[in-house]
Amino acid sequence: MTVLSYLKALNRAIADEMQRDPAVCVFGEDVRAAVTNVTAGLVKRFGDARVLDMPISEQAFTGIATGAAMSGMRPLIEYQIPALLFLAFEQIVNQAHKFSLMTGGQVSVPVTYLIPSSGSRDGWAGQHSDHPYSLFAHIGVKTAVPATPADAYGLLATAIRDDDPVVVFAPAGAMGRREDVDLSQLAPVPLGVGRVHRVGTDVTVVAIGHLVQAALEVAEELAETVDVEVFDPRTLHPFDWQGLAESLERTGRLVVIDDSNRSCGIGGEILATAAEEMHLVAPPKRVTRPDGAVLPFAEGLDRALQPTREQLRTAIQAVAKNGGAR
Amino acid sequence: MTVLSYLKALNRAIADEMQRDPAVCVFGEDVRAAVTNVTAGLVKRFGDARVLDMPISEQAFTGIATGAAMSGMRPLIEYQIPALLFLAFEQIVNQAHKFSLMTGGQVSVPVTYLIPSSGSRDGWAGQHSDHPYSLFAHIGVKTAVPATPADAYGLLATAIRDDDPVVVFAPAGAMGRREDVDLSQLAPVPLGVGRVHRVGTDVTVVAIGHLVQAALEVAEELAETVDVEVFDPRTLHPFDWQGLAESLERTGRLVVIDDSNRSCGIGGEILATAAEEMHLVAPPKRVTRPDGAVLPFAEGLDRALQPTREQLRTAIQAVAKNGGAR
Amino acid sequence: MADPALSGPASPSSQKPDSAALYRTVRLIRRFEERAVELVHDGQIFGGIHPYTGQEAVAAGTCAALRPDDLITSTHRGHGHVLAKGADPARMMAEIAGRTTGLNAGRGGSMHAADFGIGILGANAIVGAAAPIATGAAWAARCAGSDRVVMTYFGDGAVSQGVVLETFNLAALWRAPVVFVCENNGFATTTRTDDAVAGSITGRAEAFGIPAARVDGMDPEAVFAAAGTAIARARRSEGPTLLECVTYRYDAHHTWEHAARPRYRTPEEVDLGRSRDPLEIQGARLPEARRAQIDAEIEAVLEEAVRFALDSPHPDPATALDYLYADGTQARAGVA
Amino acid sequence: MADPALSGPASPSSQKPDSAALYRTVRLIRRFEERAVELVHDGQIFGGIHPYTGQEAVAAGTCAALRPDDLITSTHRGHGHVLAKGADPARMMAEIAGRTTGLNAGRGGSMHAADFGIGILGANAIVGAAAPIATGAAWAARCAGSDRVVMTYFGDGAVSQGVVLETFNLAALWRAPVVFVCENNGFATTTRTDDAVAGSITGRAEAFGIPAARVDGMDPEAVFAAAGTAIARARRSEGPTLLECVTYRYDAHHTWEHAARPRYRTPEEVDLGRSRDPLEIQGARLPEARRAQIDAEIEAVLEEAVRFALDSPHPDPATALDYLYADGTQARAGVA
Ligand SMILES: Cc1ncc(C[n+]2csc(CCOP(=O)(O)OP(=O)(O)O)c2C)c(N)n1
Ligand SMILES: Cc1ncc(C[n+]2csc(CCOP(=O)(O)OP(=O)(O)O)c2C)c(N)n1
Ligand SMILES: [Mg+2]
Ligand SMILES: [Mg+2]
Repeated sequence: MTVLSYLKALNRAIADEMQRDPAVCVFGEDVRAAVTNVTAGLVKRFGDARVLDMPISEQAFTGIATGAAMSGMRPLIEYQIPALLFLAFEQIVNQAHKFSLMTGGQVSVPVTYLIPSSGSRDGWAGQHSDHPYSLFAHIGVKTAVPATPADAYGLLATAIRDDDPVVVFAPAGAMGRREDVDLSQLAPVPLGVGRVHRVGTDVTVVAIGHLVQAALEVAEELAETVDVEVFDPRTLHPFDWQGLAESLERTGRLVVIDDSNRSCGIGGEILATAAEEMHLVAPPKRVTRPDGAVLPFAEGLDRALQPTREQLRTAIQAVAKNGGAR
Repeated sequence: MTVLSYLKALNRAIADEMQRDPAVCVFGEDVRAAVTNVTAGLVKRFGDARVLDMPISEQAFTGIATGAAMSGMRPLIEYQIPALLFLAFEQIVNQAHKFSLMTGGQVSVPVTYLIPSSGSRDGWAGQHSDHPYSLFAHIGVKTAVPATPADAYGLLATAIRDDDPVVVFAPAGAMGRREDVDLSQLAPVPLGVGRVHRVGTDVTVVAIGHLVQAALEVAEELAETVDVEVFDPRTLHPFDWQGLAESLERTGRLVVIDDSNRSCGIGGEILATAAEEMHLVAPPKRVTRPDGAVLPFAEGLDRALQPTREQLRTAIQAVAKNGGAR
Repeated sequence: MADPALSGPASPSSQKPDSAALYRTVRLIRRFEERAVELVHDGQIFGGIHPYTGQEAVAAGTCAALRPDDLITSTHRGHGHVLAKGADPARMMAEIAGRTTGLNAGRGGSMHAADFGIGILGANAIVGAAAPIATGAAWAARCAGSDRVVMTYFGDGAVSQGVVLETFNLAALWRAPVVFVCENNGFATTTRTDDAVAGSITGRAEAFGIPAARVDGMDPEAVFAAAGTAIARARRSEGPTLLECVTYRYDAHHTWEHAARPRYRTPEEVDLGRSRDPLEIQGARLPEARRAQIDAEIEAVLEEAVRFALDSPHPDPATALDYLYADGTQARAGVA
Repeated sequence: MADPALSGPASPSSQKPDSAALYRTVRLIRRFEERAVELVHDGQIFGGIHPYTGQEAVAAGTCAALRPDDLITSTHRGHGHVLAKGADPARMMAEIAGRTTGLNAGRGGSMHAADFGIGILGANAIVGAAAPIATGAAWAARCAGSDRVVMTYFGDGAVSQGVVLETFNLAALWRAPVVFVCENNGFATTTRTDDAVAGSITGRAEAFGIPAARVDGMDPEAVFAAAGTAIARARRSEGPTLLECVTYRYDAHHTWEHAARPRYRTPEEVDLGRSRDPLEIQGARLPEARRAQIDAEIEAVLEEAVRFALDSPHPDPATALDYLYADGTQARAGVA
């Protein structure tokens, strides 16, 4: 067993895929110097024809990746900041996402968009702290938010191999995670298949990205009184609705913790789908950022707008039978 | 009483606000020639210093509006196509929306973004047929989707007077609506206040934009067996949660019809909030576009991906007591 | 400040123009557009089209200078490019009529017609958006060891779109084998080029070190010559070129104008613009009989194209989500 | 091809430089940044900063040429501009330390410092994004009948950002009273200007008919002179100007580099870059005693600024959503 960090897992997935398939290449700002560390060592190993530093032209290089992908390449784009997706939004949601259908299936666009350190990255303030994965789930671009190093490896590898555009959000809050893994067992993780991190019978907690860890910790804290199941969908689109339904079949109670804005976020989608189609014996709850949240700079303010363990604990207790008392 | 069309109501709201306040100005492509007709007559009446034709530079002119708004102007931007919001996305969601909080309240950004003919406009295919209002509700930009001529007038007037950025989506499916109004009674409509178009006791149907009309027609068709209340939130953010709660207090049953993509759309948000906080005696339902929908060109395919009256009828019957049988 | 090398005759590497073939293409596009406008008026084309009439010399001249394995991207006003690159007029007509036999199986329509099999990477409904896509395809072609060239079309309106200018920079830095063809037809919808473009169109490319030439976009052979030089340069991996083809849009910005009639140019101005006609310019280069023969051929082709299109089936609404994901991932329907 | 008129002496309308005042500003910024970096290392500044060290001549020279009622927008590397425009160093320090007494009440931090009362429309964390905002403010000022000028700063990296190039076009078309100040410090993070910019920076503005000059960005008085000419032109409603101020970033791109130490320039190169120092260049223009007096004053100002900042209260987490909407619209909390 080796200790694998989340960051290193991303790096390893890219390197393994570049090794496996010469069509895989990396685009991004400062990817040769690897300022985010995600692309460390790649230019040395694969050469600068496959690891390309870009000028600060997010729209153009996103579109260039689309054109290259239509022509046999498999570009992975690293965006240094989640908000850069907003600059490239048209090229992703209106171009790359739509080409397959619009051309009647003549072409596919295998591009991976990777956002290391999505969400609050401690002191980067209003324009650098968004966690905009729900936007892509709404548009229907395949969207992954890995929670663990092994899943980071597996989902990123799958994203690169996938024939459609896939956005991979690596939450800032997960980048530091480490886990013991058998490196030879690292493998692609399919999109649309969730993971039950903890089996429980009383309440299903769906946690997104770095909040899986928080959910597991809270579940342990409450273990005496409430038996919490922790479900990580891993990908937001496609979503493992069947996995969620099975969990709710057992528990009938649902809490979601999601570090994106409340209105029209994935937290709401999960509640809505559960309310529409699944077994619920009590009103569900979600713990999210507020509506329209802009993260203020000061540490205490930044923290105050992100979902907390405390809020999760309260929500679980509110949803559990008899308020979680035994 | 005068017959007022939805299109003319938008035009009138802009003209009245320009008349009332010299700070109001209009930016857009071909707004002088008024190719969408929304700005017809404005350049003649108010001069070309206040009605400005833009080069095809959506990012720049959106940012220019922000800067002008910070300096005392109240620009209204017309975007010819919903997808142009994707080009200006960073400037709207990461700049205009965030300046008030980021500056500690030093400045406000009173810009109105108007999208005439949002949604499918018959044969404009994949890149011109989106209805992306849910994205703005998620981000927290104030978002209005008027359903009637009087509301189009009132919400657009309010948006122009509002001190924050407001996006106004005028659905293609509503642009042709007409109604008898007393012109002297036209007035601003507050954001965050819904409207009960039809009072009913059995099922609350929340309909967005042009689908209000569809909901009213279906309600009449079903009147013999189900007494449907039709609730139009009018603005998606802020949302009239209290108005919805009051309606559900009476009916306890909910169906939403929403012409945006299913996952993380406003339809889901309404179901989620109702399930979390409101009185529901049966599982709610929504009728939306499919997940990730890209509207294909051919008429039959385009229609097949938009919510229909037929689907709404079935959903109401499924949600109603005894399947809507009396 | 146009590069004189580019205004001169085509480089030796390019062939002599085939005058008859150029005329044939111009004629095909002209008649295709006229027939398509009729179909719009007859209610056979959902949503209307942006007619290319008047600009045919650009598509004909540039595409004639390409090799069959070269690639193009096109615009909202794309029928001309797609036909000139060799798409089957019948399948193109079927596409804009929304039939299953269309190039895109009726999923794309007028603004998205594509035929990847013959190097047509798609028209595009967003002004300027195809420029980086073309540049990415060009870069990928070179990575694959090919000497293919990509030609990307856009209007005068697109030179104020950020993504196009960003793309100029990247294409220049990478010496991408791409040719930027700007069709300056005097207007972006109702907005005059001069009111929207500070400086010059060629100057915008030159600022990035991209050679640029202003070309008579009404003369197919002049376009062919300039395109030949630009293509040869790209093929030698010397980098991109911009051609500003000065032309004139004869018809409406879009067929909705036929009813709405916005006023932004006078009838006199339109007459003046139409006084130079690529069809006549090129037609005059052929013997009368040859021209008549081609005209007759084209009529037959279009007769057949319209028949084929209108006889073809409409797609089944149950298939509306087909092709959404390349791997067949199923999207949830709009109702549970 | 820089415009010779702009490289020459400042127009008669601009004043003579006040050498001591320029030195004072350079010194203030230098020491502010050094103190701020210390506070970052001490864990007093959440998230770190992009130090402006080495580039002080640009902020000092340009802002000295502005009138107090003129406006600026700034960048992620914005402390220098904000201080040079006249912000209170104590409230600026409090802002980057996230205190309630900060310019933005602790909501903005290093990358968003703003002081609308004295014409600072905000630093901006997105490269290039402030250029149109500045241009809009300039246009609005002219609409209001004022002759205010807006100066907008950005780096060499920003000239490849679409929105900046789109803005050049609009500013030129409208002759907006805006001055574009490009600080070419040789790098965008780790990427060399030459590797990212095809053509030249001045050429990108000139393509839109905007006069541009390359200026010695290490010399406050050279910058002042060039800025004076550009400002005077803008004030006369003759339109925008671009100044490329050639400078050098002495310190890290961002303080994270102090730990991460990515290799993208050699120590020798850094030494060479630091061999011309705006502090020394401007300092040499003053009598030694005057210089020492200013230095002492600045030390006192900064001592007080740091004390003020660190003594100020942290904002109450319960107020985290304050100012989200201008009209006080209440956002729903993250838990019901
Ligand atoms: C980015 C973008 N903005 C606006 C539009 C709406 N629109 C469609 S065509 C057009 C004019 C384009 O002018 P030009 O590029 O000169 O091409 P032309 O129509 O003259 O062929 C506009 C504004 C669009 N499709 N895309
Ligand atoms: C549009 C955008 N892309 C990328 C980034 C990440 N980023 C922050 S600063 C920077 C480099 C900017 O270089 P330059 O414009 O030369 O300014 P400098 O840092 O040298 O002052 C980058 C890439 C960003 N903030 N905005
Ligand atoms: Mg044009
Ligand atoms: Mg720089």
